[in-house]
Amino acid sequence: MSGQTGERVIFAILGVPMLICMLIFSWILSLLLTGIGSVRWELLTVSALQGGMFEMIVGTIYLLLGATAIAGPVGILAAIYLVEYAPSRGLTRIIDQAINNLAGVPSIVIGLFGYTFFCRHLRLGVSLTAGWLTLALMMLPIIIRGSEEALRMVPASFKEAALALGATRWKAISSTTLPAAAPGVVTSVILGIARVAGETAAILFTSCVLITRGLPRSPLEPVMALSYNLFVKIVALGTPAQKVFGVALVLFMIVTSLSLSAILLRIHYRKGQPWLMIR
Amino acid sequence: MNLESFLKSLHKLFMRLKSQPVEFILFFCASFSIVILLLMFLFVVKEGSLAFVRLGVQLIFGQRWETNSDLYGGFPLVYGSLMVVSGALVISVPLGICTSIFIAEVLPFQLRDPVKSIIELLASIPSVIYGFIGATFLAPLIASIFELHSGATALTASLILAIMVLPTIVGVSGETISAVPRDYKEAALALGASKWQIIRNVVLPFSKSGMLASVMLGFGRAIGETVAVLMVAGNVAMVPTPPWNYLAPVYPVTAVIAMQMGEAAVGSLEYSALFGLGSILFIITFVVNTIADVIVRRGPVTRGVQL
Amino acid sequence: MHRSIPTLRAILAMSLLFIVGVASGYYVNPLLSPPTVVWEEDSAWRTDGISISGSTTVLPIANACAIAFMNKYTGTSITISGGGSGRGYSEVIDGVVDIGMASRPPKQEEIDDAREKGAALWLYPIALDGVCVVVHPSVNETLRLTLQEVAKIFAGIYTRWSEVKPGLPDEPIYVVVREPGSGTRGTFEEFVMKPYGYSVTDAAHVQPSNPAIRTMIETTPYSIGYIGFGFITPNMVVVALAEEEGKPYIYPTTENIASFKYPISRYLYLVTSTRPESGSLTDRFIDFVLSPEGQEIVEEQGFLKLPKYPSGY
Amino acid sequence: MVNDKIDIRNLNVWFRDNHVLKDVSFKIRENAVTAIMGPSGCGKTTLIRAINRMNDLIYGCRTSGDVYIDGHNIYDGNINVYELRRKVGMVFQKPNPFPKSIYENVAFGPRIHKVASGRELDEIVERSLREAALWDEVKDRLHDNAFNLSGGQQQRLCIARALAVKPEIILMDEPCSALDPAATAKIEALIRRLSKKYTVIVVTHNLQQAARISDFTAFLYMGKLIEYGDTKSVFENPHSELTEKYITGKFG
Repeated sequence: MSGQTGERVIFAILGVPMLICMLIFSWILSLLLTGIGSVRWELLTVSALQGGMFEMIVGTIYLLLGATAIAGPVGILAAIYLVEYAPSRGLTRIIDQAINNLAGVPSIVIGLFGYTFFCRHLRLGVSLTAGWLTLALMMLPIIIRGSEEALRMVPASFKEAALALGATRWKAISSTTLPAAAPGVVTSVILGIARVAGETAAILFTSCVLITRGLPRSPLEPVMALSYNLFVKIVALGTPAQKVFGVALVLFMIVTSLSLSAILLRIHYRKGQPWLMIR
Repeated sequence: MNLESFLKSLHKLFMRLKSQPVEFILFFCASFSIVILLLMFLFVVKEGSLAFVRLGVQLIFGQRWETNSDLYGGFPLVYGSLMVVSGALVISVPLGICTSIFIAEVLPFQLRDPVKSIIELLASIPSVIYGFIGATFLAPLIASIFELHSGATALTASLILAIMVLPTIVGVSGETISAVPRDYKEAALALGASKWQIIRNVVLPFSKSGMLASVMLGFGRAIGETVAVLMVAGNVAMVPTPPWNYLAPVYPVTAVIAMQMGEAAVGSLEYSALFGLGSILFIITFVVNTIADVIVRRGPVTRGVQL
Repeated sequence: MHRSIPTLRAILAMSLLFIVGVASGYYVNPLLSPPTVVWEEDSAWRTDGISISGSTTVLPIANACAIAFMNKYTGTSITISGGGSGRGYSEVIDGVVDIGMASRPPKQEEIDDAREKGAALWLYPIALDGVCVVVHPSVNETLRLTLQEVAKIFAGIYTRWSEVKPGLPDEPIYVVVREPGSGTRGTFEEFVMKPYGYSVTDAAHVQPSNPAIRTMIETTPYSIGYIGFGFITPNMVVVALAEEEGKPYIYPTTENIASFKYPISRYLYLVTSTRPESGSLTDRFIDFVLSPEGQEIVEEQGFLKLPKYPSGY
Repeated sequence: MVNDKIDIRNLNVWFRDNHVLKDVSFKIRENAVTAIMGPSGCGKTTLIRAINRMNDLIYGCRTSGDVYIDGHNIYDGNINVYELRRKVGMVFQKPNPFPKSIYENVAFGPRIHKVASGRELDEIVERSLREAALWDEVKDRLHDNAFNLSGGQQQRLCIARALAVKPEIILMDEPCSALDPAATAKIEALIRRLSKKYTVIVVTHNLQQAARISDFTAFLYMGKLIEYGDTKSVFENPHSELTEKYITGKFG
């Protein structure tokens, strides 16, 4: 019995860190929730010129939609190549390595690159397009990794069955493997969006402005975004925290609901795919 | 692989791609990452070349960073980065690894998914929100605990960073723990091993390389973190006195880039020095990621390696 | 298994969503601005747009002015982003923005760069930034210090007043400063601390605003601090400063700050690359900042308004 | 004198909504080999995993009923599960040595239970390997990696590993299904030999094997115990029609 008491002590020691993690999370949540009362929600639909944040919310959504439209297809197709086509292990290995490294590049460096390459070299200027491209670079590795995982989880027998019936390779993949992997692929895309939704450093130099009138009229105009606004107001303008609480909270809610939906989607679909239960 | 056979396989690949348009498109998408990575390195280093040429090692080892007098010595900045990151890792590595073990091996099944999800959510909170929380809640707390005038210190930055890299460490080491083959665990269980004995004798030896990789990845994430650090580190470009004084402000590399990029006139020495710092950062994270990658690959996948 | 490619469908849906989003932007945009009024004297600037970037010190002024301006002239669009003085100059020279913001005069390289690219830099001072060193009357009724002495006090090298100058009380110095990140502190440190390589002592007492510093200095014997010019009261002693030993000691007055005789003073500028065309939006906006209404905003943001509106530019 | 070692009473096991074992009750004789046979999916493995409570570790598994070993109910709240598993050794379908040396594999159990060290441990290792009929083959390379052994040797190593903690009961879950006939024969001989000292329970779907090695045979079908008795009578003279059909190869 003394062995079991010792074990309990060890588990308590191991468990305390987990409790600390949970505490940190609830602490952050409670901090943000305490400010909820002081936020005036009608500001959501009021223009920034009247002190609202309508353009920032829509601007953030613009940035995310555009980046997804670029990184989504490229990422998914890349994942399909890596899982289903990639011929030599050496090449796959190099691409794999590149994706891992791309995922590890600090966002500030991506921002620097975006500024010199998209804004200056490609002459896009500080614009929505430059922001899309920069954010797409950040989303890409997440989408590729997630989609790859989803595709790998689909048993090869699905595809082989279609091949045996005389389907071409692409036809076989697109009619069997892809539908089965679709939930995982969509999850990875949402995760990618969530990852860049609150991104500041990458769009700091490439696509955001503090104030302008209305929404961008063309993809070559700059945009207002929640994260940038929060950052500049606190760091450069020294605005007291209470005044930007609303922005912080809206940003938090957008990002958290995105990633929460991705997590729930994943849990839901793992339960719904019987071949994933076999280990 | 020698060059000739590499070229041969490359040629074969191209022949295949030519005959199959679908495959060609897919290949193009897949190789996109390599192209981007190369471009990134090329352009960041190119913009930094002026500083490398004019300042040389001074950019890394110079003691003073003073824009007004055109002095760009990155040492205090690099030191600040390393200080903040090591502080963060000292806090988050034990926390993260214990948590991942606890979740995978001890926590009741029903609780695993919710707990993992919550930790994953921590990862997705934007860094500007972390900065906001750090600046508005944590810094005053630190100030009052240690009776400082300002809570913007290396310690505050380390704490915030620790929270930010925790999910990375928990996630990656959790993955390697769940990759421990069930066979081994069952064999040990059948011998009457207790849960703790299984953790110590089976799980830990098996997943230690994965855990090391998670620490490396955590390091990579932490050293690249910008906005949150900038908002809480105090941003004073000096090595604290004494050098281990965590209650002094520091000015990490990423914060300098984010703060001064706007100031710098394009093409000036300052501009180039910032890109120089950027390429140093790029190289550091590249090396760390590659090491982590190698560790992961060498890790638990191969059966029959002496543990 | 005849479900056709949901991934492709998802991509299509995403792009569709994107198009709908952008299209709705076009739809919503006009709703954001009130209906266009037919102006009596209609001129092009009323529906024009300009962009501004540069110094973060000037940013709050420009931001507040732009919001006020756009609310007044509802057809105009002014885009502002931060950066820094360097960014302001370079983007004005390159023609990326219409107006730059700067908290310092241009450096020689910037002037050269402008000449090379055929731009003439036009500087419009829009506000003054002067930082006054003040002490509690218990120190002395009049106090004259060199910048180096001030720096040593704030760096904590002098800890008692008697060490600074003979005749001052043998009491510990109570140093009050602003929080890091404050523009006032930035200016002070740039002019006083940085040239000597000092940094503010850990023993300094940090106060979050000009009024807080005012109260602190007024109520604490043997205290020293710095404060925006507009916040000086008779209950404190303003220190005369000399750039170095042997140079004259200068009191911060409007004239001395405006003429830069007082060592811790600077203009904040708006910069254009050519003289703006009269009646253009650029011209109108600069006029607005310099108008009494604009100068009111300058003061609200904690800076000194210009002594008299410069007309010679 | 013959004793009943294990007494299973009204054992039911569910995996989520799946009722895997239905009301199984029987007694297992001490120092004998009991074979459990039946078609795949009938609950054989679940049954033996219930005897050392390995099912506890599977998410969604519920158990009701009692299992008595030497008169103690192992599903009692205050039983020490680790002690139980030490007393009830287990050998798995696929050989699963740890990725360590041969010596370390066998020493693993004694080490974690801290019953021996040094010379004493060496002796335990030697004794266990001898008992598992592996000593002569490996005595010169005890510190080689266990993966260098052949499949049959690996399985015997796993048996030696189980023996090293001095169990009273040994559960074997189709121990020969991954082995070739020669290795199988060795293991079968070993099982016969072990039954002199240990209570052995072997799961198998191989009828001949059950007939060859066991003293008693239980036949499971769809989670129910159809027939149980001494091997001879079960094979020659089955009570149930189902058993007869199975033995004569009509299904399964």
